[in-house]
Amino acid sequence: MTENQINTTKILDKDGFETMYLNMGPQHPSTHGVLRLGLVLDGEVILKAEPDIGYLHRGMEKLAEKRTYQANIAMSDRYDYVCSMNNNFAVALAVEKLLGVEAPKRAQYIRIIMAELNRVVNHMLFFGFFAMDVGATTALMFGFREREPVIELFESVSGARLTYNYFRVGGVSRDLPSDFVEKTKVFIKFMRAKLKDYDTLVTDNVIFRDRTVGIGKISKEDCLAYSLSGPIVRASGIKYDIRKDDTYSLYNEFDFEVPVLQGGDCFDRYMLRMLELRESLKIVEQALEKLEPGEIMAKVPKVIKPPAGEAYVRTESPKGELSLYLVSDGSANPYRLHLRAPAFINLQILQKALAGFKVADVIAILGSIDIVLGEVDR
Amino acid sequence: MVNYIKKIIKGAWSLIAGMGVTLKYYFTKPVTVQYPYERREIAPVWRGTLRQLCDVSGTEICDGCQICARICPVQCITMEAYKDPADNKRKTSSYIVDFGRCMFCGLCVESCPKKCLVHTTEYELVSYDRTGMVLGKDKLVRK
Amino acid sequence: MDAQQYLTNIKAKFPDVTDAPAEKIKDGIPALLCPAASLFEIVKYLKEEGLNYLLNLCATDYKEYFEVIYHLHSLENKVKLTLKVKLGKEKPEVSSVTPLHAGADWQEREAFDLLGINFPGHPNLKRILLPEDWEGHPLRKDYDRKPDQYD
Amino acid sequence: MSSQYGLETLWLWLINLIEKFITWLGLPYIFSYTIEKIIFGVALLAFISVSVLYLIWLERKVSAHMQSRLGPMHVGGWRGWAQTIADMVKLLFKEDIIPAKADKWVHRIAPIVVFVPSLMAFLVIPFEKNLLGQDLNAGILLIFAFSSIAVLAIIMGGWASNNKYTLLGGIRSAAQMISYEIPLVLSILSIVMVVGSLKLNDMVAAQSGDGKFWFVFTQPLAFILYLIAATAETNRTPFDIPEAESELVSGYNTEYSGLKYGFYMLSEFTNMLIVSMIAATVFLGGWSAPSWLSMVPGFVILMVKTYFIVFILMWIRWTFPRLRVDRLMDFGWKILIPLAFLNIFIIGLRMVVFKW
Repeated sequence: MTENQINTTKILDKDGFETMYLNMGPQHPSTHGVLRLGLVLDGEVILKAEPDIGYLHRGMEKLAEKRTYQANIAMSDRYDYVCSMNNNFAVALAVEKLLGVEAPKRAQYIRIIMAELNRVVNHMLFFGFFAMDVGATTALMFGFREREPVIELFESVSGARLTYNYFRVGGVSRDLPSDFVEKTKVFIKFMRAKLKDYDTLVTDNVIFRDRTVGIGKISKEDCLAYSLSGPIVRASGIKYDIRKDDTYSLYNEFDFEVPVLQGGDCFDRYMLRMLELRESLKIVEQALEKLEPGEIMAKVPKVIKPPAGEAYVRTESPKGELSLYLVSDGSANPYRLHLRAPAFINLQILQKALAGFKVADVIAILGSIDIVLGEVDR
Repeated sequence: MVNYIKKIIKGAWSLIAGMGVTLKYYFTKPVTVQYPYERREIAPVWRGTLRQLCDVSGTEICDGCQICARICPVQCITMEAYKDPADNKRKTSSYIVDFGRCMFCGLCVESCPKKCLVHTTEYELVSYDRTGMVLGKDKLVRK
Repeated sequence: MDAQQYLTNIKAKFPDVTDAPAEKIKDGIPALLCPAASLFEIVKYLKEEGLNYLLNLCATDYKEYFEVIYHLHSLENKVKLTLKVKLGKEKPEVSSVTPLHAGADWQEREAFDLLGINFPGHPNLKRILLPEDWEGHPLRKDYDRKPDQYD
Repeated sequence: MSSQYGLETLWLWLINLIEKFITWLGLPYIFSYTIEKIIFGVALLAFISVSVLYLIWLERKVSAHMQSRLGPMHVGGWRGWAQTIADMVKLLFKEDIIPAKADKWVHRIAPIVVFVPSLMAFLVIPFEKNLLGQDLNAGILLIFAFSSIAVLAIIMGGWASNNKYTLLGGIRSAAQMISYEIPLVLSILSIVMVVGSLKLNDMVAAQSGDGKFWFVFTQPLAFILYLIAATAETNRTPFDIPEAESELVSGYNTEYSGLKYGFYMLSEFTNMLIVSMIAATVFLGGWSAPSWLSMVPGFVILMVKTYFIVFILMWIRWTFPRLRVDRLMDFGWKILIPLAFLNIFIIGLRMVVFKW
């Protein structure tokens, strides 16, 4: 935070010349929020990088101890404000585990639809921001444009556009509106058509490939050592998806692929998210088919007081493993709520991945890790 | 050499194809909504500002049970209740919502036992200072 | 190897490891209570045995004592294991696992920052989320926040 | 060829009038010459300012529509036409900040150094046959000479701001603009070889008339090379690394504010206008038009051609990602320059063997 947190003593380059210390962020157009990177540069080449976080620290874990479980779901919207539904999901699952209840089937399907649609939103934004980071401004607008229909779907379901607060302990807060299924099907069709445009505009673009292929390689060993999760690991050749490996909710009923790429560079991380997006659309489609009328809330008491206990509940958020370590002491508020934020842990790799690349690559690598500072700093 | 030229041609083609996409959208209709002049349709379940409903005769339904105030994660609802000696019912003498704090999570509306607290589809909350965001009963109760 | 085998192996190798009270654990992940002194060795042993992925590291203040919780995972065997370390209130200290799991770096710093648990052996142990000059450790139950101008 | 209704007629009539007036006063010719040039200069300045303001608005509109947006819609009524004027007025009233540790004089001079040469280049461009500042016999050379001064200004701005981002931007732009100047000149060189003159009017004359084609058809490679190099010269995406927004915040002009920033922005668009005008003049036949269009003034024809090139430049900008700095150098030195030499070789061979 303060200046002395990053070691600013002069580091010499290999020829013994003085290096330049570049302070990137916290006010910088493409550090995705208030991330600060201390870069030691030799010309444009990075010798050492040290991320500095905490500018957006809101004390979420402390606040959680003073809020009821219901209010904690509302709070969870703010962890990673791009994919609130996935955060809701994690909290709801964790509390349900402590309570020992399970949501009714319809609610579970609705949750999966929402979580996967939110994955689409997240990856759409990733597409936009990543393309923006390497300089293609138009893709950003396209990403936002295609996000809009999903946001509208969420709005029609939950009544809010960003902080949905839709999941409840034991179900979901509202049933789907009557035209939801129809609209979602239309959206899936629309999205698939748009994806072709994206591929021509960005994926196939020779400049884009030039900027991303071979940049920021993360090896399998690093993935394990740094506890990385989500698309980053899968782009490095490890088939690891909590939805499949440690399945939760009703994900085992769905037929979907876990895309895996071997390169581990920025392009593969980008490509993997694009492939994952298509799988998510597939899951939504299947879930819409399986949707049957029924209850949307399990029987839970009005004031939720789970028995004393603890649970570590893992979910696959679009950014990686979003897990909750929840300790209850039998009162209406959680005793301890620890969030294993995927972006927080994934960001650590930056110290290693950046060395040897250029300033322009910093942005590409940072973008390809896909962080949200709200989740990193909590 | 052939491969090299092939690569160049492929690269050039990818650029031209990309330009085709932007040109296509140049001639399609923009999606912008010109906000103050045009407004998009708001979902009926929109979580906007709060309102208290009254029954058909125009009397307030709210009985000041404090549940909404207690469940609010940000403590933006305050109320004072008293027992009306006329009909021996609990009523509120004041009901204040600080919309500067409110995060529109909707927990109060969900928890209201009388179902008299509702969301409106209103989302434009502008005032010159913070006190303008604190709405009392005169604004909140809909006759 | 499945989880049960891991448990028996560890208990054979490290006799002072005991089972954590099972009635509190609701997630079905087997939990072990380790002494702080041998934690590093245990994690090292488990890493060699295949539990090479550190899922999560966090700490909790239980008023009388601190507890540091390690969730380990093996991607091949799909085995999860919880290690718990009880630390005294006076001088909470447990050796850092960062040399084994680079991913523990920031998580340990976070535990240090918010709960004041010391991790000797950590290469760069300083506050991460809060400002350098912050007083106290907010996630401790006895943390007393001084009211400021916003209250 | 040029239309009798053109601006040219008006201009010649005006010159005539001034000359008559000066001779009536009994003063030497130098006075009428000076007055002429001053009038032309003022008119040119007005034209450039207006078109640059318009260009900024156009850029925003084109980019917006390519991104399914609308762009500025409010200021001025129709489609937000007055947006840039409003922005410029706002810039005028902005505080002029000079960083505390900046090299103050260099910081002050840099925006002027960047803006003036880009204006000077307009002096030799023929808007119509006789409607130009000075029909120099080294016209095209003068333009390139002036446009390379801009590099100096960018480095000055980047260095004087005493900011690491601006410094990186300045260094990048020095490397980029110097290496892209070469293919730019080489691509024009093949035209010069064919025309046998550096005068822009001669180049126009070589493309107009029966049996003569625009150089874009006879030398397409040169045109493509010119367009790429010109994009790099004007610091536009995909070659906008000196001001790479997502990397260097705003590059060399990060520390500028108010009117000085306005100068940088204006000069950027002036540069774009000038490279488009050169492209229109050298490759698309300038003010000349086919005989069935003889009713249209040459000035209008030049503008239509210029804006066609401008649109292409904008189109490129809003489609492509940005190149990385080392790849940009690779591209310039390893692809563009060899291709430019190849082009010269082919044209030379064609001239010698086919006498064409």
